[in-house]
Amino acid sequence: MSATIVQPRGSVEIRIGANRIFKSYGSVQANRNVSISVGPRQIHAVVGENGAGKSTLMRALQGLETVDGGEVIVDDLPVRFSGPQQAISEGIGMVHQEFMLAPELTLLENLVLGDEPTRPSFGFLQTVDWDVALGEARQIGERAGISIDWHRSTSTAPVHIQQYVEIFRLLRRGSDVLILDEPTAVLAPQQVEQLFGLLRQLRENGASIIFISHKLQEVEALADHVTIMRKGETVASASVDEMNTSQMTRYIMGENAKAAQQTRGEPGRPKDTGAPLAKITGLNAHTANAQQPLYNISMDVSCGEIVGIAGVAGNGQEELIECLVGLRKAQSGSISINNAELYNAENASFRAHGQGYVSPDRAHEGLAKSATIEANVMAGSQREPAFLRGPMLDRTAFRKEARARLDRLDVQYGTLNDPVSSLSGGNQQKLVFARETARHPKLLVVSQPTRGVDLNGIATIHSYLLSHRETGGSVVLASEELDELMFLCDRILVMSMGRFVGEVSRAEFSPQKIGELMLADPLPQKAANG
Amino acid sequence: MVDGGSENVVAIDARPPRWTLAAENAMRFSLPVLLAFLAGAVLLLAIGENPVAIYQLMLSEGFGSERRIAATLSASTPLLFTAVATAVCFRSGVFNVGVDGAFVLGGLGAAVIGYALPVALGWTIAPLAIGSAMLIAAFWLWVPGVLLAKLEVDEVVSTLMLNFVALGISGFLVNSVFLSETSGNNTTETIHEVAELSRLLPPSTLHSGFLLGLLCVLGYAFWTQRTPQGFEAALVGFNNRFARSVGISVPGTIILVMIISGLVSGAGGAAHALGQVHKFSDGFSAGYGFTGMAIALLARNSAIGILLGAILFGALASAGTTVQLFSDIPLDIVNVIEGTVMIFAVVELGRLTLWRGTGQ
Amino acid sequence: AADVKPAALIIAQGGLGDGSWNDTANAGFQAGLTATGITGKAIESKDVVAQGEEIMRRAADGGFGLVASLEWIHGEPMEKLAADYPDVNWVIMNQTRKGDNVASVVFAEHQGSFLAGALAAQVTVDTSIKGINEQAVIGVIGGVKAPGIDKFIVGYIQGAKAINPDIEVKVAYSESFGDPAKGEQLAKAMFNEGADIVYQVAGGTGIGIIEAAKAEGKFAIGVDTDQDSMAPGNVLTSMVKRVDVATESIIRDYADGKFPGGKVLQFGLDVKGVALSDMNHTKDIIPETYLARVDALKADIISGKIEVWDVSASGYPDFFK
Amino acid sequence: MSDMIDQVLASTLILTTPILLAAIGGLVNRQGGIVNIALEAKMLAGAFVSVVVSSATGSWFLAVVAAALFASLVGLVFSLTITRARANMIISGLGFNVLVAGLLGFLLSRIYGTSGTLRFPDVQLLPRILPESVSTIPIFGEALAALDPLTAFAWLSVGALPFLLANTRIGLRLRAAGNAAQVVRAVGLREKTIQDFGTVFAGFFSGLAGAHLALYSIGLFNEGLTAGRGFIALAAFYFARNQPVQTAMACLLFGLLDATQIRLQTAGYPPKLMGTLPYVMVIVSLCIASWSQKKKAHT
Ligand SMILES: Nc1ncnc2c1ncn2[C@@H]1O[C@H](COP(=O)(O)OP(=O)(O)OP(=O)(O)O)[C@@H](O)[C@H]1O
Ligand SMILES: Nc1ncnc2c1ncn2[C@@H]1O[C@H](COP(=O)(O)OP(=O)(O)OP(=O)(O)O)[C@@H](O)[C@H]1O
Ligand SMILES: [Mg+2]
Ligand SMILES: [Mg+2]
Repeated sequence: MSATIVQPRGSVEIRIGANRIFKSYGSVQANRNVSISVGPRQIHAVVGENGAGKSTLMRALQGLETVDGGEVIVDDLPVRFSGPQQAISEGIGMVHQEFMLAPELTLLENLVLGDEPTRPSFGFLQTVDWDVALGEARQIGERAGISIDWHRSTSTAPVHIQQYVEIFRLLRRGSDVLILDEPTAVLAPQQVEQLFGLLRQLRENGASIIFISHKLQEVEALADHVTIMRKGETVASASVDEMNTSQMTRYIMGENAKAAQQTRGEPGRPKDTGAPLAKITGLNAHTANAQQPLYNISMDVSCGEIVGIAGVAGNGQEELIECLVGLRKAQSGSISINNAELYNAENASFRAHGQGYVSPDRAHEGLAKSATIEANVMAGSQREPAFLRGPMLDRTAFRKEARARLDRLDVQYGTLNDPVSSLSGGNQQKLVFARETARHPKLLVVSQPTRGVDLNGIATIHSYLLSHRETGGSVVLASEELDELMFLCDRILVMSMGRFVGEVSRAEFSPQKIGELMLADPLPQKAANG
Repeated sequence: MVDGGSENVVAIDARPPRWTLAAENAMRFSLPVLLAFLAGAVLLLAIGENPVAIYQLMLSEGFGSERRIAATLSASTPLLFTAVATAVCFRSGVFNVGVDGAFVLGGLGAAVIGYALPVALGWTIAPLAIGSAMLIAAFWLWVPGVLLAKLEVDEVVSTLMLNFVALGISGFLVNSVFLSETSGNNTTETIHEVAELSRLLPPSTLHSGFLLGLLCVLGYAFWTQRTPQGFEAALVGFNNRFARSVGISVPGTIILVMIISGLVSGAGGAAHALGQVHKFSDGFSAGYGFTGMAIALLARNSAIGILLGAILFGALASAGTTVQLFSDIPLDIVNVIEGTVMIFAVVELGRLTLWRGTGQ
Repeated sequence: AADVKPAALIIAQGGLGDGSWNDTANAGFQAGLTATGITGKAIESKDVVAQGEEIMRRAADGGFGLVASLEWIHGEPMEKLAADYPDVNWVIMNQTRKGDNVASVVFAEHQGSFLAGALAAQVTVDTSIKGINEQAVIGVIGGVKAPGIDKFIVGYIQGAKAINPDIEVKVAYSESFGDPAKGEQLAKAMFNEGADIVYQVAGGTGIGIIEAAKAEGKFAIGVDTDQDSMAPGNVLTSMVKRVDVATESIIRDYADGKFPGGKVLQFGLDVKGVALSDMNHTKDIIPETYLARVDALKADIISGKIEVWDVSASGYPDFFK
Repeated sequence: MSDMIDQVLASTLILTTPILLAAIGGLVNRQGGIVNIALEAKMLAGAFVSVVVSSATGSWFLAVVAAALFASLVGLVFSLTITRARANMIISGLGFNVLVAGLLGFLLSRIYGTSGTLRFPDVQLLPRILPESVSTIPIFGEALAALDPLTAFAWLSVGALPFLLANTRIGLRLRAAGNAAQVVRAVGLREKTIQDFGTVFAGFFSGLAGAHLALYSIGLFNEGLTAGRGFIALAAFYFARNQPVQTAMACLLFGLLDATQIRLQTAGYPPKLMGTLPYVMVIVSLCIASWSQKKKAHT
């Protein structure tokens, strides 16, 4: 473990930086006079609300974006990148928020893509030398302490493995500047620790790491230095020792800082109707493209409670939620809402029986990105009698309702005809809530409601969920944020390997207890399931 | 099945777009056309013709008199149907390129009914023929619709292939069972006179099928802007995962738009058979389905764009032919212009990034 | 003839370049124009079926004095137009249309094909000719299956059967008029099945059929124009159809003010509208008696003693469905 | 009888070659993420150039190379409309088919004063690789005797292609570009240029296909020469889900259908319906593939 993975480049003050960068997209000033400097052997966190301009800055550093003004600095000197190739050759590599791996290639193919070792074949042909590639891959994995089945198809590899492959790809190409855009968003706590271990090791070896996160604890735990952005500007930059999380929060939020912590009432007495509102019994699902099949899932949800679903990512939570909203077919079992049997019914039937659904994948499922705000907030209501005149849509009523919905959740928008992609992330998520709660659903199924949402947005969403519960509504809430679950839920069900491995009531909530359950092995011995 | 992507943001909204948007749409429509004519002009110059004079001639052949306008509208009639039939699907992200085959089979069905039913049925023959043609064509496109919706069989390939199959089947039928005894060619009998669609501006061949085509365009506009199904179809086109997660049946929508597309294609084939050709014969469709596709793209699925596009291509077809009477311009010029319009219609000129795309 | 109004020729489906019908007619048309000095245009359309009526009307409106169409389907609308424009002269092919100002031109392809069949049927069993086997098997390849093509094929079969009622005539269609590669393979297959003479009725595809005959040392029979020299010695004969003569002579008559309005111009064997070629490259290897037999049959057809089935007039005969 | 098998084999081999060449190009293109509907246009352009060059130089080899290069150029222009100008590939492809046919027609009539068919003197045809005497070998003799350089090249390419796609740099990058273009961009490669390579490759092979059609035996250009073979090629690699060897088998099958057409016609199958068989087969095979995949997914 002592071998170096990166080669430090001489001794410079600023390994990578930016000086007075300006960048606008049309009327949006994404970066205004932004400066940052990152030295060798430094982990530099960049934090800020959604839309603060972090990713834009990173893209500029990577040569993916031509800036309107200012300059990128490499090794103390200003440079002008003509494209990402140039940045890569300067040792600057980026792991994007969305994974940049070709799913149909093997992990090894993805690792070497763009810089393949070659050897002559048949005397005239240069072909990729897979032996050399595999040797390099094994070595690099070994140094980082991860063993990877390199011949595995990427689409079937676990998420954290994919992320490592991306980082290794950069290291293999000699990058000693790593830009990681929200790398922890998809990782389980243990995996985050493992990643941090690797990053610290890289820092020891001289790397410069830029790390974007919305989680300030992570910043405190990992980073040496933090730069805070707000509304396209850098508003503060300091050593992490000099700044605690509440100071960071103040910079991030600016004047609007709400009391981030809210008070939460005791669980309202579940509205006592005898039968539970939703009842799932003996659900089994194992379609081939599911990451994790479901085994014998049973649960009840009463009126007026928030039930949390916890688990390390990829242990079946996603599949369970999809079964619960009619977006995935199961093989056996029963799902009923209000005594109506809805097993394997379509999403529309679930909705008809009073269900709303907030998808974890806002970009691809929660919203139609290029459609108008009106279409997004009204989708699904087009057949409600209130908006119909005979067989026709009543456009006036439709638009009136759209405005009312947006106003109810205080969504900031331009006009109804703007594309929904013109909204900031938080406002997009509020729009999803505005749509899903408009019909006063009895049961809200909510997954990752605050992923990538800024603090103000989180506060609005949390208080909405709580008020929903106060008025007798129920919520099934899946989240990877343990804090969020513990703050909102009346009880938490923990999943591991597609099974429920335990239930924790509010009184017993503690990260330790839930964390233990999350890592529990529900099988007596390692069963053969692959 | 592809998501509609970022191209048409305002498809849902019926309100007149802001003027910038209107200007942009006008640009998007006219720029490809202008460029195509420019390409034609280069060729004309190359052969020593004066493009200005030729285009002037084409303009007057297309729109120079009431008769020429009527001829243009007559040539645009089948295109109204095929463009609407295409747009209905494209708008929902269903890349149906099989309108031509459906048009042909519908036309054959209508022609056969038009001559085979007893003449005593009188005026009822025409609606019967149109209705049957619509059913035949709807069934024809229902097949790839179901294959896409239920089995995820790529609709581009299936509909492209079905065009060849439709041509084969109709070619076989018109040469065997439905072959006219007295014909020196592969044609059916001529339909009964009572079954013919009336002519609007005699002596021009412009017939009431044109009105039916306009009705289709209007119906399409209405359907897209004013009905829940039209709204749902647009959402499916934007993002089918999203549509599914808000309770819209994606397979149902796919099948629905394919059926509508078939109904419109069939009506088009019937109108062409009953109003224009008065029989079915080899060469019944001069690639109307493909021209309709170019029009739908040029129009970015808007109803008004479809109307303008159909008239434009109708004019190109009618003027491009008769212009040969008064000049030495070969028909190939028209092909070049048409091919170029097709290509430029889908090229995003505004975002042309030559050697290095920054990409988003 | 400078004061004569211009003439228009509307090209049929398949367009110019089909190597057959449209091209030959246009050649005659152009020759006629050159000879008479009148102006004229050949018009192609991508949508010749549906737009025929508009095109013809435009020509009539546009000051053309003669409008001829090569497209079969234009016959019906032309009859109406001829009534609307009595001062314009109209020409239609392969069908008879009413009107004092309409000339109908009819070719007896079936008659010419009959003679080709009769010749082939005699040759195919004469093993003294190089490349000929003893089997009584010959072939014919059509471009597409359509009455206009089957008119040739039926005549050919009838002619062959007139010589030898038991002869086998293999029939195939290439489904294209411009696919020589396929024509070649089809012909090879026919040769392989025992046919030694293949009649091509497939326009551009036929080039491949003649190539195949050359390559295999067998025989092809050409069509439309004299194709004997395309593969000297391997084209037994060609069924020459003088569409060019027809169009040229009509233009000449029109220029001279003698337009044959209201008449049906029969281009049959009698007027050499159709005929077998001179067989410059093969007449030495074909026994005299065979040619004499063909001549006798020709005389019988002209005299009406033999009637050859015309698919385009009478539909399909029982022996060919 | 055995004579007949000989002949069918030889015919099949020869009729397969142009489809196979075009399909090889199309499948590589498709692996790179572009569905090439314009194969037909490029074949036609290649056929035209091959005839002109063969006549002018008297060399079949130069003719073939020129055809491939010119068709590559057409492929490049086509590719640029898709990769740089973001044209919809299906429509652009159909547009190119119309455009190229129009331009060639225009050339023919304006420069060569002819229409439809272009005949040139002294066109040198493709040679046969093996001596005439091989035709005496039973069963395969005829096919071997018919073997020309392009047919041999096509089959060699089929053999080499799986290896090349898996093991060459460009093969890997092409597959990556077809699978996830943004990834290719993120690792610093120009995904558009890689895709352009795929389309140029398709152009190159379609050009060869056109040259084979024109120069195998007839030695002339005809507007209808390609006769929809570009679409049959498309059908073939869709049928075979982009796998080189399976694609070649599909092409052979379609070639066999063509070669046996006479026999099938004589057996009473209507030619028009027979012609639809490849297309029907593609649809059926796509259905079966999807259906079995679905079934697999549910067990
Ligand atoms: N390609 C683009 N076109 C138009 N506007 C853009 C584009 N990229 C970013 N923006 C806008 O620029 C601003 C800054 O965006 P950026 O992605 O840099 O924010 P961020 O800080 O990374 O936010 P998040 O935390 O949500 O990732 C936002 O208002 C965004 O909408
Ligand atoms: N290093 C690796 N390279 C490739 N595949 C791996 C690797 N480690 C685990 N896998 C595969 O991932 C699957 C799950 O493995 P494992 O149980 O180790 O992951 P986990 O961490 O428990 O799950 P999760 O993906 O939810 O984090 C197994 O099928 C295993 O083959
Ligand atoms: Mg970001
Ligand atoms: Mg014989």
